[in-house]
Amino acid sequence: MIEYFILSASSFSGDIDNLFLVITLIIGFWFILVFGALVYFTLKFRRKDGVKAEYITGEKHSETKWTHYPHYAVIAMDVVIIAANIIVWVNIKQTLPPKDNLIRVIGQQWSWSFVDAGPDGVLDTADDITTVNDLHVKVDETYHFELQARDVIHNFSVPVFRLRQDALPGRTIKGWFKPTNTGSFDIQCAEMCGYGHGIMGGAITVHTKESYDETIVQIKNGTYESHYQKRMGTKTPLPSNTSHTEGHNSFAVLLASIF
Amino acid sequence: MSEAYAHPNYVKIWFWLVVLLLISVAGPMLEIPALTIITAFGIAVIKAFLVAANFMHLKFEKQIISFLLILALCLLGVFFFGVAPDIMMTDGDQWIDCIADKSCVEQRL
Amino acid sequence: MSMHGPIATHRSATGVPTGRLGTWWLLASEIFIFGGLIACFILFKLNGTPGFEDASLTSVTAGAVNTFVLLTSSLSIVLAHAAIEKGDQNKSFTYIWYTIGAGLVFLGIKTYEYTGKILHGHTITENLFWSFYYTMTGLHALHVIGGMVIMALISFDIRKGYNYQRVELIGIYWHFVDLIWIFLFPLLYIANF
Amino acid sequence: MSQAAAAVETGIHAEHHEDLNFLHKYILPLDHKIIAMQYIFTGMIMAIIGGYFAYAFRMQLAFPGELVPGYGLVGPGEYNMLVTNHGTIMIFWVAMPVLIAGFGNYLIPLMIGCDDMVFPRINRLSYQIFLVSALVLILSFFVKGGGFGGAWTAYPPLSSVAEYNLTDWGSSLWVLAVALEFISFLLGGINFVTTAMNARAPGMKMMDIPIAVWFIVIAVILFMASVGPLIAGAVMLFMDQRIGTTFFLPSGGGDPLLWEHLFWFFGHPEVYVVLLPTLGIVADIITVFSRKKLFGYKTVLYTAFATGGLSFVVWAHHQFIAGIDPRMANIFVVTTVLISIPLAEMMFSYIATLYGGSIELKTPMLWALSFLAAFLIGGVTGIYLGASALDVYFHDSYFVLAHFHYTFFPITIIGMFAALTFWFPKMFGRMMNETLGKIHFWGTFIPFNCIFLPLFFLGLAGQHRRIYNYQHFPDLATQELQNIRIFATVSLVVMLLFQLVFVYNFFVSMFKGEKAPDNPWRANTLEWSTSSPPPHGNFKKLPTVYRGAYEYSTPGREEDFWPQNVAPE
Repeated sequence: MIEYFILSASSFSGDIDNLFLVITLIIGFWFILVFGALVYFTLKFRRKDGVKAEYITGEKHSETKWTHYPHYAVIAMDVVIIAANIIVWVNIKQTLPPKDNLIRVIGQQWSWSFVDAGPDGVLDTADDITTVNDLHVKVDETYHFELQARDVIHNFSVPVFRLRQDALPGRTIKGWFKPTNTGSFDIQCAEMCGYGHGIMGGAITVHTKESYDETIVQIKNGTYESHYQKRMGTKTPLPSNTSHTEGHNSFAVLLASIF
Repeated sequence: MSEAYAHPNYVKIWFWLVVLLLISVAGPMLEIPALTIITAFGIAVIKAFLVAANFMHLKFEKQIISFLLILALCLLGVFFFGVAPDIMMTDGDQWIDCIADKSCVEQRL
Repeated sequence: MSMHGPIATHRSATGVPTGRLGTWWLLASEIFIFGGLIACFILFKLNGTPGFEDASLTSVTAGAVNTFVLLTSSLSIVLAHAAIEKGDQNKSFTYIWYTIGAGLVFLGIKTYEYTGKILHGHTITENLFWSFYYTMTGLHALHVIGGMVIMALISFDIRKGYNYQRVELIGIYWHFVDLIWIFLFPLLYIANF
Repeated sequence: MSQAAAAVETGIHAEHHEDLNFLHKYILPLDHKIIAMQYIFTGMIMAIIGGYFAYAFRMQLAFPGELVPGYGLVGPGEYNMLVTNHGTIMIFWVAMPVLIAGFGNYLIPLMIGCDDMVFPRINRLSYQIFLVSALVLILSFFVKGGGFGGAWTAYPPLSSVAEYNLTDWGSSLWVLAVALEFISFLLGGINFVTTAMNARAPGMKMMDIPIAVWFIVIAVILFMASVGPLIAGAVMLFMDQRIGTTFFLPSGGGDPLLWEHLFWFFGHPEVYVVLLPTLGIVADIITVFSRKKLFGYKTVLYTAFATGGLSFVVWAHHQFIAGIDPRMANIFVVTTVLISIPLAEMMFSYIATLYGGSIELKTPMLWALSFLAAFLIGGVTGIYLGASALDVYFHDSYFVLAHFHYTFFPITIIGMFAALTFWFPKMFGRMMNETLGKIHFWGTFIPFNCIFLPLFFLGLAGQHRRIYNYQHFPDLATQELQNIRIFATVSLVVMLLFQLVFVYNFFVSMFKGEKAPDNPWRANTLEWSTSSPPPHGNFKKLPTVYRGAYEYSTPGREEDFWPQNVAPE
């Protein structure tokens, strides 16, 4: 169901969408059942003059079966949900498939830095490619990332990949993704990280092999134009009044200046 | 209070507490770490039990109070073991403590 | 038993007097506050966080003397309770003030320790061990001070002949403060490996 | 209780009937009913502040960068401050004081048939600390740098280092206010639990206690057992901020993840702390207005115990992708999904209570039924978020936001209105206007759904939380998504306007409403057996209890209710 709202562009995003569908079907069934019962009882058992309500304690077996049997069914369906979930979770977060490329993602207030290990697949060597707010990856290749944060907690989030992972200062967290669609998409920071949290974004561009090589050449020549800035520029320009005044003449700040 | 129960001999309990204290201080002098743990924390537990049972009259109190306290300690245990895998180890599944292996961004960037 | 306050206070459906039940609930929630701190301390210690070897710098003698002082004060407050049960106001009053005196000795030794440590440069911000050391002992010392103030108030009440049951309540609280110290002592002073 | 004990009670009772002056009656009261009013009114004032904050930041989301009428410009820092304090206020200064402290104070002594709380002075002290905490929080909005803006979860290092959060004193005062509030409710909680355990009316057995009292007490126990580590954590955080320790700073050997654990070990039981009182209140209301015995009293009670117990072992589902060990996540998935089992059973029991009833849709009943309906949505969407693999996508998205507003809004706002409209005659001795009550109900419930249902779809589209302006995210800056945001904002404004109906109805009815009889709803519980409003000391003669709280439509009786204190013939 999620894919109707947003593109599904990584190898595991389909699994997550399917898990969502499975859970939706199960809880949709329960929701309709319970909600239906609630509405039906409310409408059916309205007060009528001279009709007394029934006296049901709900402690005899003949009565409790009406809540207990659905209850057993809930347990059964819980097991299905847990099983389905753990399969997907183990696949996404607990296992690292063999890597084709390695990148390091560093979050800081309020931008993302990306270090691509380059052809040799080792970080901190001469062929590293460093970009800011702009990540370039090749389609259909498995990427491992090492996630770090320089100051506060950030969250590396790529909605089209269905990928989110917190970056904790003091730790290196490993993860992976494998893009399946080309295009240019949003990177978000999905954990409150301070004043500029609302502008902490980036662009991830999934390339075919040819356009990737072309972009790398551009980066090395210095003739490169950031995809992030291009996206920000072509879509909607930043509203000038927010970016300049930053709320200095507002009510609360005014009051604060009195104190 | 008006309820009557036999008082334990408070001075005797105090005497045993002081003896236990001396043992726990003497324990580390043997310089055997395993023994130190036993003398330090094992004796702390015994002392705590003695104080709670006799001085705090837990021996004579309704059982619900003891139940309450044990439940509190169990919940603390849940907290400890829920947190332990993340905080107590320098590397876990899919993450490493980069302070420990000096690979942190602070050091390099 | 004094007869003021609402009727509710004098009911006892559980069989435990209301004041005592309330005190036990207070202690149960205190267990979580100190327990949370101690749990965090142990987690960092077992993690091998740098700085925890400084436990060897704390003075075992001072800690042991303080433990002894607190254990003795526990004895005197429980004797105060035993005295007031027999209706002996003056004896109980004296024992309560012995307890307060022991609390003062405890705080005095604590101050001496703090001064020595700070003069040697072991301030609260030096490393995590000292942060925990000052936080835990400081919070404990606050409990000691609070207990002493309440004890002093109660001691004058019982001389005027009311609120006898409160001697037992402050006693239970004081033993709890003692219990916390019984665990802080090995954690901060003895276990230095 | 024996005859002798009862005689002793009459002896004590004579003591506190003196007339009190205004100061001692309303400003420094010992009477649990007045303290309850203080909590409820303080909570409602804080709700107005929280609602105003919501209005300001929703307007910014719908019309980014434009002046918000009645507020001004909402910049990024202010937006953070508004969302942070909206969350903090609504949970700690609205839900907790109104539902637990307010109605707990009002209902526990009345429902168990005693004259006051067992520790009236501690009760007053806990309100005073609470008031101070509210004032400290409000003060934090006005200090240099503005209010704290690091989300209500206050994850360090953002919350602990002034260079990162840019609100040096704002964040310290925030932590201080929250810690004071916890202390206040700890003291209050001790009082509630002890009262309910010890001060029950003669004859009231464990299984005769109304569900509302049971649930408030369970909630308080959950609170007391979960908040301790966070109080320790708050002390550590405050020292990080002000003294410069490094408990949560990795550069000094600390660990930010520790705070997350401390916070959520409290934070998840906290959800049930506010949920249970409302569930209890709703149980009392639906039985009264359907004239039915509660279906499976014991089952409902045991499910509440199970929920409370389970709530302690699920906290890490807030941290699935926060860098915790992924293997631990599997354990927490199991416990989280398991919590649906007792809550589903409870829901079934409530709905089974309606079966065969004689339902009268008075305003409180409308609120109670709408609570069940809305909470059902909140509950089932929780299953998605309990599944760790879906959390990989939904973490910190609007799906989470919509989910917890579908739980917290019914709990806090709908539950509060249900309780207020139901006990209003008892509190003030006058009836509320039914027509205005129903207008207010529909004017709140329909816009509520219009606000939060669309947000689920924004979440599915990948919109993340706490962003003041989505124009910085091209995938989210489309016109379709913006239209949804505008729709939600307009619904919010409509809902806020309808609250004026309630305010009018509340205050006019308080002074000019029709005089209420002692038992206007023909209910069983003890508070309806005394006069409206109850005098200081609650009962002229303290009641004795003969039966459970839910004997409605008992066969063989002419009346369809059978109050707990009426002696059998």
